[in-house]
Amino acid sequence: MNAFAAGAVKGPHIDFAAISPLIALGVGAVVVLLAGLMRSRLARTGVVPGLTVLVLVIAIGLCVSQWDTNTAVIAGAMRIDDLTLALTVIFCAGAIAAVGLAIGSAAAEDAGHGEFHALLLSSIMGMVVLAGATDLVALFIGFELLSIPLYVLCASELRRATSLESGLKYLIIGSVGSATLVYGLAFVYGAAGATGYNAIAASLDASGFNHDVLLLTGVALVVTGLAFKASVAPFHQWTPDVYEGAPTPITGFMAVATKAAAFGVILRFFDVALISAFDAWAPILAVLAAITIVVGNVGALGQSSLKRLLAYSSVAQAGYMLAGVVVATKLGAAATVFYLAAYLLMNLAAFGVIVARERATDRGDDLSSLNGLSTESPALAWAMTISMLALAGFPATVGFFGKIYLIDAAVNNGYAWLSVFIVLGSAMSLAYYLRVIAAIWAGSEHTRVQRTTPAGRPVMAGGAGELPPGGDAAAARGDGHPLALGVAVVCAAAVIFFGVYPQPLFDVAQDAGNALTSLLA
Amino acid sequence: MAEVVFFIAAIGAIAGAGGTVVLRNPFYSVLALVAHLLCLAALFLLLRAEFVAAAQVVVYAGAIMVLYVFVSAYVGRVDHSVGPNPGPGLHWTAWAFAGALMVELCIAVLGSGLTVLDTEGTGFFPGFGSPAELGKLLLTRYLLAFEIASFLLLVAAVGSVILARRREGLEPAGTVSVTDLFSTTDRTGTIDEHEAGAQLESGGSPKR
Amino acid sequence: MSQYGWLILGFPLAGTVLIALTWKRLPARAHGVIGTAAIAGAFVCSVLALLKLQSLPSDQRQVVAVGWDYAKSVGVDAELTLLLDPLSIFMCLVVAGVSTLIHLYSTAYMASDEGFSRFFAYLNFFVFSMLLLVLAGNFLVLIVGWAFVGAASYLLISFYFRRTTATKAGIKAFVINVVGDVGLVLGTYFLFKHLHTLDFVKAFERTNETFTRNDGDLVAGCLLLLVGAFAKSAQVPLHTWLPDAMEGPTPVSALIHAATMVTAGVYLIARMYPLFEQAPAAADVGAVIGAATLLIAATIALVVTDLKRVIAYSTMSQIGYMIMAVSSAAYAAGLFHLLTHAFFKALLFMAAGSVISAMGGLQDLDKMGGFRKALPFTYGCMVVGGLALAGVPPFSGLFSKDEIIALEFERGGFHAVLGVIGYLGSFLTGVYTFRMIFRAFHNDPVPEAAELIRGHLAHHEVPVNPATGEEEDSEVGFPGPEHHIAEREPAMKVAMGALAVGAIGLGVLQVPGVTRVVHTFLEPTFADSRYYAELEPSTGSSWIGLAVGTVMALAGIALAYRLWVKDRRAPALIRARLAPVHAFLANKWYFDELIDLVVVRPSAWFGRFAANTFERLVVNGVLVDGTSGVVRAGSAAVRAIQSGFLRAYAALLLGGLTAVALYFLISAQ
Amino acid sequence: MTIHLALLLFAPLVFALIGAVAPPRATAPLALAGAVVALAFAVALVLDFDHTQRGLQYLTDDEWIPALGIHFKLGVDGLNLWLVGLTTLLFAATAVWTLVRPQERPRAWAFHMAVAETAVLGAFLAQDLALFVFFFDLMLVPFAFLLLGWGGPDRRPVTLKLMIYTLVGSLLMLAAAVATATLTAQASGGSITFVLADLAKVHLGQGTQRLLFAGFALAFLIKMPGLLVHGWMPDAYRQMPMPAIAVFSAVLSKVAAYGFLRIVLPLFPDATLDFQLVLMLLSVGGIVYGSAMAFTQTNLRLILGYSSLAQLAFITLGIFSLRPEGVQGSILQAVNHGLVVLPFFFIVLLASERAGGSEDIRDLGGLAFRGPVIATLALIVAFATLAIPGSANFAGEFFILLGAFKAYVALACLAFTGVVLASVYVLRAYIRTFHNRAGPRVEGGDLTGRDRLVLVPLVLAILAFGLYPQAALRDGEQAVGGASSAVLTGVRSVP
Amino acid sequence: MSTTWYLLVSAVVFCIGAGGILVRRSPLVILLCLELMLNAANLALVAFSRANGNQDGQIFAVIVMVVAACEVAVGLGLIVAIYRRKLPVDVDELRELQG
Repeated sequence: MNAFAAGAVKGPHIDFAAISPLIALGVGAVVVLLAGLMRSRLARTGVVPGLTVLVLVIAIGLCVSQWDTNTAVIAGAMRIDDLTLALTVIFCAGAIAAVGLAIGSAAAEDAGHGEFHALLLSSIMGMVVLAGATDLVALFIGFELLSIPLYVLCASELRRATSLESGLKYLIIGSVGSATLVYGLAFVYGAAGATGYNAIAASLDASGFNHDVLLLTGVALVVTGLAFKASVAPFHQWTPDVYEGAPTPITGFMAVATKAAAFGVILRFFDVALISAFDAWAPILAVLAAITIVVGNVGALGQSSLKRLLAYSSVAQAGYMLAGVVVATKLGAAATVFYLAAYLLMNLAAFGVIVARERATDRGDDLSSLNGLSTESPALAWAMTISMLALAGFPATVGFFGKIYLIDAAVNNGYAWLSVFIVLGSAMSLAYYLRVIAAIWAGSEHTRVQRTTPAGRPVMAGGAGELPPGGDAAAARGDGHPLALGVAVVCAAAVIFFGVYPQPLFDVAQDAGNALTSLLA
Repeated sequence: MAEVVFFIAAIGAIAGAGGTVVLRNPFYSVLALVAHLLCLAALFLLLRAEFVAAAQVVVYAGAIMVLYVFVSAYVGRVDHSVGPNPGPGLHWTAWAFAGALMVELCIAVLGSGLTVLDTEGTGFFPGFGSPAELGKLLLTRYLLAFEIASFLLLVAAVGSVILARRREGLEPAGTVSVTDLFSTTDRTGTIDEHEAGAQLESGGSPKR
Repeated sequence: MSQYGWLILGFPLAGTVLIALTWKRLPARAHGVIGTAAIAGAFVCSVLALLKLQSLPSDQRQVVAVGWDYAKSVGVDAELTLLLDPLSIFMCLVVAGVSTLIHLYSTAYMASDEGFSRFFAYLNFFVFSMLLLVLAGNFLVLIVGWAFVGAASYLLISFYFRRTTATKAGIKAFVINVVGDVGLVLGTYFLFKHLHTLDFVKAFERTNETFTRNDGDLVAGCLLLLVGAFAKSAQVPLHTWLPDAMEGPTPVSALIHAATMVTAGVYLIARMYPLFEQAPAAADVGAVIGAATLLIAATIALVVTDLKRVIAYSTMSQIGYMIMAVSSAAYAAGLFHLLTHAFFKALLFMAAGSVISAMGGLQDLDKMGGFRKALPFTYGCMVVGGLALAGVPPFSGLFSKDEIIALEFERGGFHAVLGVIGYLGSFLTGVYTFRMIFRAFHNDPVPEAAELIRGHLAHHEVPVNPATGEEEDSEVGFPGPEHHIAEREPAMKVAMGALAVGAIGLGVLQVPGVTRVVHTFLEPTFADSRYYAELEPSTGSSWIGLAVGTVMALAGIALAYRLWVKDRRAPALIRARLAPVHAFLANKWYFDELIDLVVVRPSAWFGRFAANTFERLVVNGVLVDGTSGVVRAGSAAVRAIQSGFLRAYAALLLGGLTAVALYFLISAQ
Repeated sequence: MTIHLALLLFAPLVFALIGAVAPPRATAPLALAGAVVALAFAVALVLDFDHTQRGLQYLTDDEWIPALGIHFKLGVDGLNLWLVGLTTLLFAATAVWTLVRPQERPRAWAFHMAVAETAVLGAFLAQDLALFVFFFDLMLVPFAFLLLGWGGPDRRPVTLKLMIYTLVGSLLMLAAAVATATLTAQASGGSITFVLADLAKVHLGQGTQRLLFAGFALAFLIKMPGLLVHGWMPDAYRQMPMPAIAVFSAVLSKVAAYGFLRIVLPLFPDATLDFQLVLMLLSVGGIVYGSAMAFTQTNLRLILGYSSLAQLAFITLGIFSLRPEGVQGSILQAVNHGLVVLPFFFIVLLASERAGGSEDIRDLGGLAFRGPVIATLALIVAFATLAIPGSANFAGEFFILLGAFKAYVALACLAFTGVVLASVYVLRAYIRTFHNRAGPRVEGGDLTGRDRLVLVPLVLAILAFGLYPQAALRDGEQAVGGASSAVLTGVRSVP
Repeated sequence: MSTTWYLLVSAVVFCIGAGGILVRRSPLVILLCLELMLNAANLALVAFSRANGNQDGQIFAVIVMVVAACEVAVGLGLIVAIYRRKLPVDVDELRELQG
């Protein structure tokens, strides 16, 4: 084994087609970074986001074009399969929305447009690596590539103290999580003697160390590290603070993409590498899921900051999704992916509205900023309403089927009690989702009086995507930011569309779930 | 012989770690950490990880710690403010948790059924841990990690530039002089902020 | 044949609907005509039905008319069927006949009332309901008719709906009647459970083969039917609504609360005779209750001072006789008494109405007196009615009432005791009837009477509620501003005259040893009865009975004359000496208080408990506030932990890690 | 396979969507048109229904979500035929109501109402468990908006309470529904399906059935509302806009009762038997309690609310008598109750309009003098509400109590107290509104011609139904056996 | 020396680092403590690498060092940014976000 004696080292075979989304993102990040150096302000504010979106669209296109590939790439460090591809599409979709929401935001301005968007793309790259990682080292480096740009992005609104605070909190807690994770990975490596998932699984099967104390302690550390990233209680505490403090577009992005990445890695790591220790980790994950559901929903009650409310809600949603992981079946994985996609749509609609309201009112993301929204901007009002109903799991929204799918998965593998937690959690969640809806539609008495005076004015339109006719000044002010409006409306429409016709999403989710061949049906 | 070195290095590493936590002055903490890192490098050598040990000394103890020194001098010590705090309970809880975790980790290590842990390790081939071997691995099996790591460094550099560079509208910072680095009192001196930014950038890519 | 059944029902229903739909378009007078004509039409149809029925051979005098499937499903066989047989036609004749006269009376009596049209609509509806009740061919239709008469009764009792006394009396009557309905329905269930049919004919056919004698469920069913009968017929202890029902206009009291509706219980027991004969235990209960009621009501009637209420208690008492009779298998006697009672009691009420008009709406006997000269026709009618009621020969009441008593003795056993009670009742009847007549018509004329003698009908300046003396809204228009007395209204006179003739002469239908028209006519209905043919006192003993009855009645009248005409200080003395007894009677044996204590107060307490305690503590407290409180506390806790201190977050993270690791350590091998 | 039911289902929604883009003036007529089209469909359905045939008719069956075995399957049989008719009738009446009493923001109002109608119809027509749950949960949403947008001053907390309360049940039902399908698939070894007919073929274990039963029963009881879980009811009744609460009370509660028949009895026969007594006790408790509460209330809405509680308890009692008579009566009574509650609410509205807006009986009184027509119509409605014999309500109660009587005599006897109490509270409400002396602020005249459009057809429907309840009984007869046959066969061995 | 010893040292260092994060309020020192944790991981990785006789752990350790450097860079940048905004460089006083 003397490499020098053997002459030149032969590099691994690289399936460039398979990793093309990754490459696109990497190259895109550099290009965007360079484009940010342009002197023209217009170029910076216009071209850079445009380029970013272009990169993301290309990445999505590449993912879609490769659908149904299932191949290990770069010496087995990653696996490009439908799960990776589906999650990549979710990341990129989330990022497109974030770019849209970030246009004109203080964060992009402060950080510099090129840097801001380059970091965003880098983070997605990390997510892709994380979602596809089949090697502990790739997992860890992907984890960090996902996190470090986000630390910066959270703090990127440098003029706002809370942004910096959130960045620091995220950085420190995140680093503790990383350290815990890497320590756990070390133990897993030590117990299995290998870093590749398949090698680990094979080694554990061969040696019978499935329930060795060293391995399991490592698993405990890994659980903590990953649970932290997925905002699973009791490792969730960074979430509300960071979500509230971070620039809203970033919060939206984090809420959907980071969560998706975390669940991607959790799914793959537990269901591939540690599948033989299933009976050891499944119960504790189930307990964590239950705790998370309760803590998230309970914490969201009484919040007046919408971002904070959504942060707690995202904690709760993480609990729901964990149920899909716990059962360790393809159905469970599919349910988790489905829910992630649903969650993307529901959450981005909400964040779109929040951004629009932050721009339109001086009340920031406070709940009161929504008062009278139903008159000022029916489109935004409906988008927010649909989003809240969907998050609560009402029918005719995609959230309904998301919950059905998760419950199905949970019951199917003997975790019926977890499904009870899911539904009770949903019931609790109504208490805060409805407060939002009530603020929109019932508003304060003041706005209510105003609303009734202009008789015959079309206050509510039939669909979500409709703007009130004419140049109504109040409505125009209410809509604020056209891109935010667009994001909100498109996502809300999608929520309804998939709420009535969810089959395409089901197909995608099933493909993604089936990619985990180590699992039972 | 190896045992003696191990114990010296181990005690040094633990002491360094303890010192990092216990010492009041951040500057001394940094120095304690440097000591810890050096001891750790020794342990690495005992474990036949030559390249890692070397990188530890050069990159970590050398480059990264210098950054710390600069920044600690820049912002000064802060451990004296008496503001709101989570309460004295946290102190005890902290050590209780840490202790409990240590006990658990020790149980894990000692209770493991892995027989190989009780040995010095399985056999290894010549060149184990050498830069060449590691380099070969980095370019073959760990190519992805390697490339991503390089990208990560770029990202970190960009990130620290974003965070630390001067901007209009944000109040100008004072300047830091080199002498202040060794000051144990409150921050009195300053460093040229442009220089600090440059340092940060260079510190962000130690391997490049 | 069956078309007569539908026509009998159709006329009054059409009358109701017509009046209701044209209430604004036609003058009120026309509604009086329509209403009266409709009932007259029903009467004519009844007569035609009677003729048709009599033309059939006696074993075929039972015609079932089927309308349509009403609720025929999963074993329940409820069709809309009418049963035309001698019993139902007999009842139709009584109801339609008396109703026609009372409608006629009402056209004059209610003439100035704003609610004239409404009154006739209600009254027609009542007659329709009553006819539906008596023509019903199965239990369900019977129950429908049963409830409809209750509803009509409610509407008419609270006809003067501005009076809270009237609305209170109405709801009381209705609720007690619903209790009766419930008894009826539940009784039906007990029977249906075994008979598997609701149809009368089928049910009665199956009774003897299905039930053994005094079968538990049969007795339960029959007792529950009795509850229905008691509630409708104002038998103890479900009688308290009847005196209050006198809040209704006087014709209503005459028609519903004297002549027809209240006798429905009698009809029911007679109709259900196959059941009661198979469940003699239940029948005995009926007989005893009937006897108790006749006595209790008679004693109360001795002290009541409200003119209409005296007659009301007398009604109760007389229905007690009837219930006692039909429960003792003296069907023909009971129904005969029903017939005569309808006439003389309606007559008494009409006469009372005339007196009340003369008093300007007041009903208090204490304020009356000396109307004999002012109201000669009324007085005559009153006396005729009174004598018939008391049972003085040759008036009709004697024959019917004493036939019942004779049959009780004939039955023997404890029924003999009931017979004795019957005679005691006769005596009391004489006393209270003539107490009323003497106090109203004899002695010195009160101012109203004196005025009337001078030709002027008294009108009060401000209309007041006779029950409470409370002033009434004058703009309301009902009761009408004018009053009508028989002496001035031909329609009233005709109606009262016709009734008086009946009260005097109907006795001839059943003179012992001479005629037995009613008995013979009803025979086909009771063909399967165990007793109908056999239970027959000898002519001699019947005449002895009549003699005893006459003596009792005359003794009563004599006592009344002595107390209220001759020695007018005596009543006060007696009252003073027997103060507790008087108080007991004046308070109507404390039945209202008893019901209040046993039923109303506990219900009200339960309602208050539910509203103030249970709803607050359990439904809202534990289940709503409790749950939300727990959640809220959890929320507070979560947010308290979310202190903003980074180090605390890290601590929790570490703690969580420790816990998770501990779990894995434990689960490791 | 026909498309009729899908057309019926979506007619209101389509018209409402057109109305949302049409000029505002056209909104109310379009909404009415949608409701009337649905009504016409339903009437045709009722007329065309073959009552001799067992099983579903006018079946619509398409795969909706193959991944989960969810079908878009609609069908009518004796259980839901008349409820569909009732729903369309009452929504049409409400549309007329809205026409004569225009609401603020008519477009939004019409839209929510149409969504509500579609959802309710969907729940009645669904023959797929997931579809049922879908519509069952969906129908709450428009009412939340109606309450939020048009409700009384406390609408915000009350919306919250209503939604959370009812959704706790609904979501448990969601979980139970999914669990039913999953466990059935596991038990049968087949692929997952939510089609009710397929689910009913597989027999789940006793313990499983009990848990699932509990989930469904809780949802249905809360929606009704049943005793103990009615905490949302008083507030919601007080705050909801009148037409909305009228429909809510008249129609939505029936979906819950219907759910027992359509889902619980066929799918969980063993558990149904186990819980029979519990449910019957709860029902009797509800009857007594609701009635007692109804006569302590002074607010007319609450009187109606608690009376609905009692009436729904009657319906539950009939269902859980597990006797064909009881079930038959429950279906009939469900229709009847809806038929009387809506006009009753309208009458309350008319009364309050004539009494300075107060709905408290202490402020009312004497309306009959100036409004004899209202009083008469109200009287008919009131008598029907207290189930006077001769009304279809009585026929319903007769069957229900007969069923209960056959199951447990003592419970039937207790339930009869509810009949008596009903007469007390209904007449109390009627008297205090229309009789006695006029309240301090009472003024105004009789029924106007426009209001007649709402009230008269409904009263005529009540009268017609009272004359011929057989129409519904006949159509229900086959289904009563079918829906509960599993349980009813089991019952025969029970004493 | 058996691998266990190295692991025990690593565990002790890890816990010291973890405890240090909880007791120190200067973000700078907290970053140092993070370094301690990462170094503990490195030690464990290298020790396992030796025990298992493959170099994967060493590669991992190198990658961890890179990551540590990146975290430090960003972390220090953040501290500087906070300092420039004249915000307290004390994690206990940065609690605008809470609840």
